Amino acid sequence: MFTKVLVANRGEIAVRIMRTLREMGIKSVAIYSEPDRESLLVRYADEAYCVGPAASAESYLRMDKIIAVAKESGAQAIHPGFGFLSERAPFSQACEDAGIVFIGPKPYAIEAMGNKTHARDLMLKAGVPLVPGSKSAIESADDALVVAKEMRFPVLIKAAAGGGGKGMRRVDRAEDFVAAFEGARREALSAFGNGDVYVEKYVLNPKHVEFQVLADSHGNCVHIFERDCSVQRRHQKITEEAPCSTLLPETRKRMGDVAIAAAQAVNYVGAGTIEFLLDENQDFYFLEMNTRLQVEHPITEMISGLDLVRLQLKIADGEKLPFTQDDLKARGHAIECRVYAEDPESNFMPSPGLLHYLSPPGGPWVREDTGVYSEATVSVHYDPMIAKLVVWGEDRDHAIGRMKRALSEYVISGIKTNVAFHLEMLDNEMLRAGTYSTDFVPALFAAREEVQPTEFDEIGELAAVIARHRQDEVVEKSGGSSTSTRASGPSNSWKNYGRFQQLRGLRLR
Amino acid sequence: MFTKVLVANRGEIAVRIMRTLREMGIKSVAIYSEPDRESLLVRYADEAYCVGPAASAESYLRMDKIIAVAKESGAQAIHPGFGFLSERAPFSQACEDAGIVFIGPKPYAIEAMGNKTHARDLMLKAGVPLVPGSKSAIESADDALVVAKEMRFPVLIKAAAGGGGKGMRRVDRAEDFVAAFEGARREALSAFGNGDVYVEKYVLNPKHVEFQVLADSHGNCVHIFERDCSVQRRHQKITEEAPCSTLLPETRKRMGDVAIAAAQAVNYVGAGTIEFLLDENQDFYFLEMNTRLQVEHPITEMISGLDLVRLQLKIADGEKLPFTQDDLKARGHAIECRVYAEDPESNFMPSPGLLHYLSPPGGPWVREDTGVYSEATVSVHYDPMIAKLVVWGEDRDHAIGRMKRALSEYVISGIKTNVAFHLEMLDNEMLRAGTYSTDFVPALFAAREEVQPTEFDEIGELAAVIARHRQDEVVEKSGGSSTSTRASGPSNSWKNYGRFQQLRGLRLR
Amino acid sequence: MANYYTPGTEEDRQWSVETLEDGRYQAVGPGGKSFIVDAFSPVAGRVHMLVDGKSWDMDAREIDGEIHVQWRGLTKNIKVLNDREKRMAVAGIGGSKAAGPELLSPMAGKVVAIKAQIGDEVKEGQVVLIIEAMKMENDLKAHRAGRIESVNVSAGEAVEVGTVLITIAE
Amino acid sequence: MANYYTPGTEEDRQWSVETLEDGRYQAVGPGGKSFIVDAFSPVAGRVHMLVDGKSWDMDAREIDGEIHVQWRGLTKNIKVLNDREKRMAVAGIGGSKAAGPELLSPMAGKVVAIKAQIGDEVKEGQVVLIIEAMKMENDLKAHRAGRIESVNVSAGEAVEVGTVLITIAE
Repeated sequence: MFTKVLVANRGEIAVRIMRTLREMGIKSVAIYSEPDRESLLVRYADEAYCVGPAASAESYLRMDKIIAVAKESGAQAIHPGFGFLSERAPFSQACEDAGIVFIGPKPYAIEAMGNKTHARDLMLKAGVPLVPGSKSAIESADDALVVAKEMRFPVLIKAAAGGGGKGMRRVDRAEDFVAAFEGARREALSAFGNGDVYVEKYVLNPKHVEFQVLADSHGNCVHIFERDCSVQRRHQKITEEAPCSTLLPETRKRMGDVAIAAAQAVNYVGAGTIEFLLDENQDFYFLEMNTRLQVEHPITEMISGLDLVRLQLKIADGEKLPFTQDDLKARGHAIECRVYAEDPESNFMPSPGLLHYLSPPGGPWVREDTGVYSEATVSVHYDPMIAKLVVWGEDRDHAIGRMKRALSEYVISGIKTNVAFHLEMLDNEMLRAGTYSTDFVPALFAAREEVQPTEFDEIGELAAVIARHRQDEVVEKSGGSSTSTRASGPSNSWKNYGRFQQLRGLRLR
Repeated sequence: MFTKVLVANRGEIAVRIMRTLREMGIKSVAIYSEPDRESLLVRYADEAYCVGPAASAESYLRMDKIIAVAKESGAQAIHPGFGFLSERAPFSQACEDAGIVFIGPKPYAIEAMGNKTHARDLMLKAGVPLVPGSKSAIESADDALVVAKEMRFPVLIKAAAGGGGKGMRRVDRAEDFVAAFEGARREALSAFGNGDVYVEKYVLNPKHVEFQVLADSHGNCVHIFERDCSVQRRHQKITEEAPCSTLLPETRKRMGDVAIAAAQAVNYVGAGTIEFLLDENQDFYFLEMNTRLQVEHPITEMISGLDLVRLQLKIADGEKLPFTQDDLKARGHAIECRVYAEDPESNFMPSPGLLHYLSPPGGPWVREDTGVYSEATVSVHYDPMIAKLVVWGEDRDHAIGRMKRALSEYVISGIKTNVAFHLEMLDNEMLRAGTYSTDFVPALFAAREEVQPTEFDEIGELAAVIARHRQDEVVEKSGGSSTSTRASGPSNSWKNYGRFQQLRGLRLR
Repeated sequence: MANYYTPGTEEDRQWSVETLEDGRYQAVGPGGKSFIVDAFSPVAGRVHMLVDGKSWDMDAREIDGEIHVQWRGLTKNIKVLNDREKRMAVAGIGGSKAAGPELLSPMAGKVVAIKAQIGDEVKEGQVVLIIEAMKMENDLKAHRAGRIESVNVSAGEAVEVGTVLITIAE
Repeated sequence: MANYYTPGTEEDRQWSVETLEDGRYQAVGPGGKSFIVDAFSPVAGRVHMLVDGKSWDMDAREIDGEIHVQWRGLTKNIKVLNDREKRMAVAGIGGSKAAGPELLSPMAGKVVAIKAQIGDEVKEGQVVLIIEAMKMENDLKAHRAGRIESVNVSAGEAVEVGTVLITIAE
C-alpha cells in the first residue's frame, strides 16, 4: 500500500479523504490556494503546500504544480476527489507519465464518458437506454430551436462538458428558447472553458436515480446499489437518499446490470456513478457517468458498510475487490442533506462569509463531513457548501426522524444557511411519501402555505432582549467598555444559589 | 407511543436518551441537581427541573421528587438510564404505583438480580454456570479469610449490592486479605449504602464477555451478540469491543442460549446484560445480570444497526419485538473508548475541572456520546467521564485504525485525560492480537519500555515558543494590556501575502 | 429595571427587564406578559434559558447591530434598542433608513449581463442585472419600482458586497 | 527579535524568534537549529504551523502560567519565559520552588483514612493518606522521604484541591 498520498482537492472532500488515509496509516499531502491557507484541509493534512492564488485555473487546476508537489514530497499517488481535476483525462495521463498513481480511472474512460455526446454513442452501442435528444453539440440557437421543436417542449439545454447543473436550462416554451440557449452557453464557457451545449427531451416528473459502481483492475465490477438524488435546486442535488423508496426490486436488478454494462463498456477501473432518469413507469434512461467519487457517496457507505475511499485506494494499489455482487447487502436507509451557505428565500443565493459559531450535531448514526470550523470563513471563491450531513436509520421514517433531530442540533451562526429549508422539506408530505420527482423543490415553493406563528416567535424575541440586557449589565459593571460577554457566563452565575431554593419546591405549571 | 418522557439521569447517557426521544418526536423532561444547571442535558431537554443539591441522595436518587416532576410535567414514562435509580426495585414499583411507565424491568426482576447472592441461587437453578465462591455476604473478615483460604488465592472481594468496580478488591495473598476486605466494605457502604461483601474465586486470565439481551412483554427474548469488556482499570471497563475476537462461534451460540435462559428465569422485560467470565478454554461463568442499559451499549448498536433506547421505549409501550433471533445479523466490528478526566500516569486519579476547549472527532463511522461541551466543567461531584467514543469498522483492524484516527482528532484542553493512554493501548501487541484478559492494563504498565523521543517533543516546544511570541506581540501592539489573542488570528494575518510569493515557487525539501 | 425596544408592525415593542436577587430575570413583554427567566451563557454568543420549566438552548449573538437568534434550525434577527438608543433613534440619530435609490450588490462576483438601460421604467422585482458568483448566475431584481437613473457597473466588472450597481429614481 | 526560555535538564533552553516581513516567524532553537514557521490561530488557544511543508495543528494554550501543548492526543506543558521574566527569575522573583515539606491535596474529596502519624519516617511514594473522590478511593503517596512533621487533616474531613494534608520534614 502507498505510504503517502496527495489529495488534489479542497473543502470537505479533501478532509474526508485524509481521514481515511490517516485510518490506513498513510501520510496525507494537501495542496491549497492562498485563501485556503487557514482551511481545515491544511490543518488536517500531514503536509501542505500552496500551489497558487484563489482562481482555480491558477491553483487547484495547475496540473504541473500539483504533480511537482507530489514528486518532491514523495507521494506515490494522487486522489483527485470530485470536481477540479477529477474528470480530466490529461491529468490522469500526466500522473501516469510522471510515475504517480492516479486514484481513478484511466484517461480513456474519463475521456469516453466526459464528452456527453460521445458517451451517448458508446452507451447506445452497449445497449444502455437513452433519453431522446440531439446527438451532438449545436452551435446556432436557431438550429437548436428546430431540434427542440421536433422533440416537443419541454426540453433541456445542457453543457457538453458540464456537470453540477452549470450551463443547464429547462425550457418550456419556444419563445423562451433562444435566451436560455445563450445563457447556458455563456455559463458553460465560464465554468468549463467550453461553451458547447446540446438539447434533449425533458422527461416529466422523473426521479434522478444513480448507481454506484466499483471496478478493480482485474476485470471485476459490482454495483453498490442506488441513490435517489431527485431533490434538487437550480439543477443541483441538495438531499439524497439510499435506497430509492419507489424503485421496484426487479427494476433495481435491471438498472444495476445496465450500470455494470455501462462501466464495462469503457473498461472502467475505480469508483464511478451511472446516473439515470427514472420515470413513473419504472422506465429509465442513462444520463451520464461520473468517473469519480460522488458528493453523495456517504449514503452508499452507510447502507453498505463500505468505505469507498478505502476501496478506491485498494483498487488503485492493484488489489482485487474483496467481495462479489452477491456478498453485498444493503442495510437500513441513509439520507444526506447538503448544508450550504445560501438563502433559500432568495432563490438560493450564495451567502459566504464568517462562521461566527459552528456547532455540528452528534450522537448515534449521525455523520458530518465538513471542511470548515467555528470561526472559519466560507470562501467567496468556491462552492459554498458548509457540510454534508448524513444519517442512517433502520428504515426510511426512522432516518427522516433522525435527520430532523440532527438538523435541530446544528448551529451555524453569522451567515444564511439552508438548514431551516431542509427541515421544511423533511416535513413535506411529498417527501415523506417518497414519491417526489426532480420538480420537488419548485413544487414545494408553489404549495407553501402561510407560516403559522410558533412559540419560537415569542421566545426568540425574549432571548434577544435577555441577551441584550445581560450584555448591557456587563458593560455597566466594567465601567462602560464592552469587551467580553463571557464575564456573566458560567463562573459568575454560580455565586447566587437562590434560584435553586425556589426550584427545589418544584414550582411546575 | 408516549408523547413525553422523563429522563432520570445525568451526563452523556441522559443526552443520548433524549436524542432518541427527539428522533421519535417525544418531548423530553430532564431533572438535574444544582451543579448540573449548566450541563448539556439541561440544554438539550425540552423541559428541565431542579430536584436538589449535588449529593445524589438529595437529587438524582430522590424518587419522590422525580415522580412528582413526572406527574406535574405530564410525562407518561421514566427512563432511568444506568446507575442512580436504574436498578432500584422500589423505584420501578413507585413508578408503577404512580401510574407512570418505568422503562426497564419489573421490580421482581431487578430485585432478583440486584442481590448477587440471591441471583447466584436463581442462576444455579436455571442451569447457568457460576464461579465458585461464598454463596452469601460475610460480615467478619476472619470468617471470610477462612473461605478464601479454602478456595485458594487469588480471590475477589465484591460488594453484594455493587457494580462498576466499586467495593471490589482482588487479593493474591492471605496477609493482604483483611485490609482489602475492610476497604471493600467501606467503599461499598459509601457507594451503595450497603457494606455487604462476598468472596469468590478469581479466575485467572479471564475475559469479561457479556451478552446483550432484549425481551418484550409478550414472552419473546433475543440476544444481540456479545461485547468483550476485558480492558479495565481499577475494575472499571475503559475499552469495549464487539464482537469478542477470541470467542468461537459454537461458544457464542451456547453463551447466547444461556443468556436468554438467565433473563427468562426472572421473566425479564426490556434491555439487560448478562455478564460472564470467559476463560482460556472457552469455559464461561455467570457473573451478574445488569437489569438496565449498559454504558457500552453503543458498540452493540453499531454492529446490529439497532437503536437500543428506541427498542426499550417500544417494549415499554407494549410493542412486540420486531424481529426474531434468526433475523439478527452482526456486521463488522465496533470499539468504544471511554474518555475520562483522569490521569493514567497517577493510577488513573480523577482530574475534573474546566474544559478550556473541547473539539470532538468527526467523519465516517465515528460517534461521540457526551454530556459536556467546550468551556463546560467536568463536575467534581460525579463520574468523571467526558465522553464515550465509538467507531465502527469493516473488521477489527479497520476499527482499530479508525479509533486511532478518531482519538488523534480529539482535542480536550485544560484537564488531564486518558486519550494518550487509549492510543497507547491500541498500539499494544496484546490488544492488537485480541488475546488480552482483564489483567491487560496492569500487564501493559509492567511491560512498558522507555519512551522514544518523537518529532512532537521538538515541535511541541517550538509551538509553545511561537504561541508565547504571538501573545507578546499582541500585548505589545495593544499597549501592554493582554485582552485577546484572537487579534492576531485569521483576519489580520491576511494583510501580508508575502509568504505565498515564496511558497508559490514550491520550496520543498 | 431597564427597558428595551424591538421593531413592531407599527411602532416599537417595549420590554422591561429586571435582574432579580437570585440572578434570574423578570421580563415583561409588550402585552404585559411576564416571564421569569433563569439564563446563562454556555459560551460567548449563546444563551440558555429556563422559562417556566421549558428549556431553550439558543444562539443570541450580536452581529452588525442586530441580535441573531437561532433555535433548532429556526432563525430570527432582531434589533434591540435600550433606552438611550431609543432616545437617539427618536431624535433621528442612527434611525432606520428608508429604501434609497441605490441597488447594492448582495454578493461579490462578476457582472455578466445588464438588463436595463438609463431611462428604463422598471417594476419592483424585475430582473435588472445578472451577477455570476461561484460559477452560478444570479438574477438581481429591482428593489423598487421607478426609472433607472444610473448604471454604475458594466458587464465583466468585478463587484464587492455593497457595490452600488444601479440607482432607481421613484 | 525576542528571546524565550524553556526549562532544560540543567539550565534553561534559549530560543530566539523574529517576525519576518511576510508575517512568518524565524525561530532558532537551543542547538542553533532554525525553523521558518507559517503560523495562524484558527481559534483562541490553538495554533497551526507549517514548518518546512509539514502541517502541525496544535493546541497551545496558556493555563496557570504554562503553555499546554497538545497534538493528536499527545500533551506537554511547557513554561516559557520571555527576557523580562527570565531576568526576574534569575533575580529570584517568581522563580520555581523546590519541593517543600507540604503534601497538598491534588483533588477535592473526603479523607477516609490516614496511614501515617506524626513522627513516622516515610519513604517517597509510600501511601500516607486515602482520599475518596467520586466514590473511588485514591491512595496519596508521600511526595518525598522524611519524617511526618504534622498531620493537618482528620478522617472524614472534606478537602479541596491544594489543601495541606501533611508536612514531611527532611
